[in-house]
Amino acid sequence: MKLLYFAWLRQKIGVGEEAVEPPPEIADVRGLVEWLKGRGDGYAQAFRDLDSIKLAVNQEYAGLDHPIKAGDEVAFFPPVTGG
Amino acid sequence: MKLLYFAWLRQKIGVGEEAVEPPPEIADVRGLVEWLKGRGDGYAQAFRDLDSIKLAVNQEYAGLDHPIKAGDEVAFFPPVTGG
Amino acid sequence: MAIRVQREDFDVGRELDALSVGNRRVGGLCSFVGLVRDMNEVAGAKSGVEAMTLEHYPGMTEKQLEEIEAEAHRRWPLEASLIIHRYGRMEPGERIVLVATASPHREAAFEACHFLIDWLKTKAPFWKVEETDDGAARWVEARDSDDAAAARWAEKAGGSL
Amino acid sequence: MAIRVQREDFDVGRELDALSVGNRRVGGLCSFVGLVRDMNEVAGAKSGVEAMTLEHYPGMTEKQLEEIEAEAHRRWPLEASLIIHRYGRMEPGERIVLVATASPHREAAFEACHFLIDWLKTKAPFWKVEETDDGAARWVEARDSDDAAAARWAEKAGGSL
Repeated sequence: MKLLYFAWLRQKIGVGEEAVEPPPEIADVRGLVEWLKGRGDGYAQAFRDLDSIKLAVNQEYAGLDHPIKAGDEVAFFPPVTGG
Repeated sequence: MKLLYFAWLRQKIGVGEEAVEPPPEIADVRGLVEWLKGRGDGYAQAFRDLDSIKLAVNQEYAGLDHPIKAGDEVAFFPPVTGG
Repeated sequence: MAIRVQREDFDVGRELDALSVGNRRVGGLCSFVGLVRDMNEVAGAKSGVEAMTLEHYPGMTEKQLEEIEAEAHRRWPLEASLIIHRYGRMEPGERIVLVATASPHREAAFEACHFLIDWLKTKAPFWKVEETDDGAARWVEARDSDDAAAARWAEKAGGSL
Repeated sequence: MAIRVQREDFDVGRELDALSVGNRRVGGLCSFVGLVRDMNEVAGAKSGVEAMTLEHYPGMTEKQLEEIEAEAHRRWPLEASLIIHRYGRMEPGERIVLVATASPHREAAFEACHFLIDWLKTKAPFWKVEETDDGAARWVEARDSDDAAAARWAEKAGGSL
């Protein structure tokens, strides 16, 4: 599974992209986030306030309840500020 | 007094601009129009339906009741279609 | 603020660049270009448009455009604006008019630009005569939809013209 | 229909000309250019902006812009449209984004153009970090006013994205 982090999430976590293999019982984004928070302080800080974070699964906006599976691309980022 | 006609009014009347000296008792545009209608068929045709005509006195939009005096510039034209 | 009434075409890119160059307060630049279509604007006519000629009222045109532009600056926080309107004979595909607004704010730029073209359409003394491919020349009639578009802005704010 | 995500600047005049050239059905061409302002967008900050850097999500950005553009074509009768969005470091006065629409009808061109920039602002995955003259770098926060502007269009039509 490919994970991407943008803007201040990338800065807090320290990498913009990584490949992970979460345990098979993790079935949705919410479970993935909880698992990631256990990986270190940077993750815990980045995911402290989930209301301030947007996410995409396979490059489409999704919610925390979105199912995930091996091979997915999951991205986390703050609300967008382009234009 | 300088009179100007635009678009199909100009075509019906046959001139785009003329200098006139209406009798002194003519005090507003409505009186001027009545007087002009007596000057020939072209005028009568051009001014037949006053609802379809706009006018300006000294280059500002005005109504038929607008007062006029010697030296004024009065223009008659259909609703505008620029842009 | 600038208005121009001219026979010749204009360079949209150069005109738009000039509205923001050297002004670092401009965050948004909105523009509208009106072009001659080959579709007939005369009600019921089925023929194609070969060309149109725009007649105007020199003197009053400039006065009206300046008033419309000043009104836009009263209503919205604009850093710059521009109205260019051509007259004379034009063929399909040719540019007729450019209105453009520059503002710190996107919404102000959009609204002011939309306002400029809507009011220009009902207040600037221009008249179009169309030459159609059946050989006729017909004066284009004013459209109720243009009056309705202009009236929107009268309702929104207390500004007067 | 075209979208471009690029580091380099663009030529507004040339891009706009290309939208209507050879198409005699185009009666109106609306465009919006967003530029870097020197005013700070970070709430409460008093410092001037020296530069900003736009980061984006390659792949998803293009996908989102294409979806937004397709939605505009479903809602309005457009002959052509264009979205160009830059990324990377830019200084005040530089162009960030261009959206443009060409339609037979003025109102459609305006509404679709406004829609494109409003939806882009809340859906396209770009993030701005500002460098201010006090030496700090701060991530710009999303604004409620942008969400409100985008929501307007959701109410107006049944289109989904």
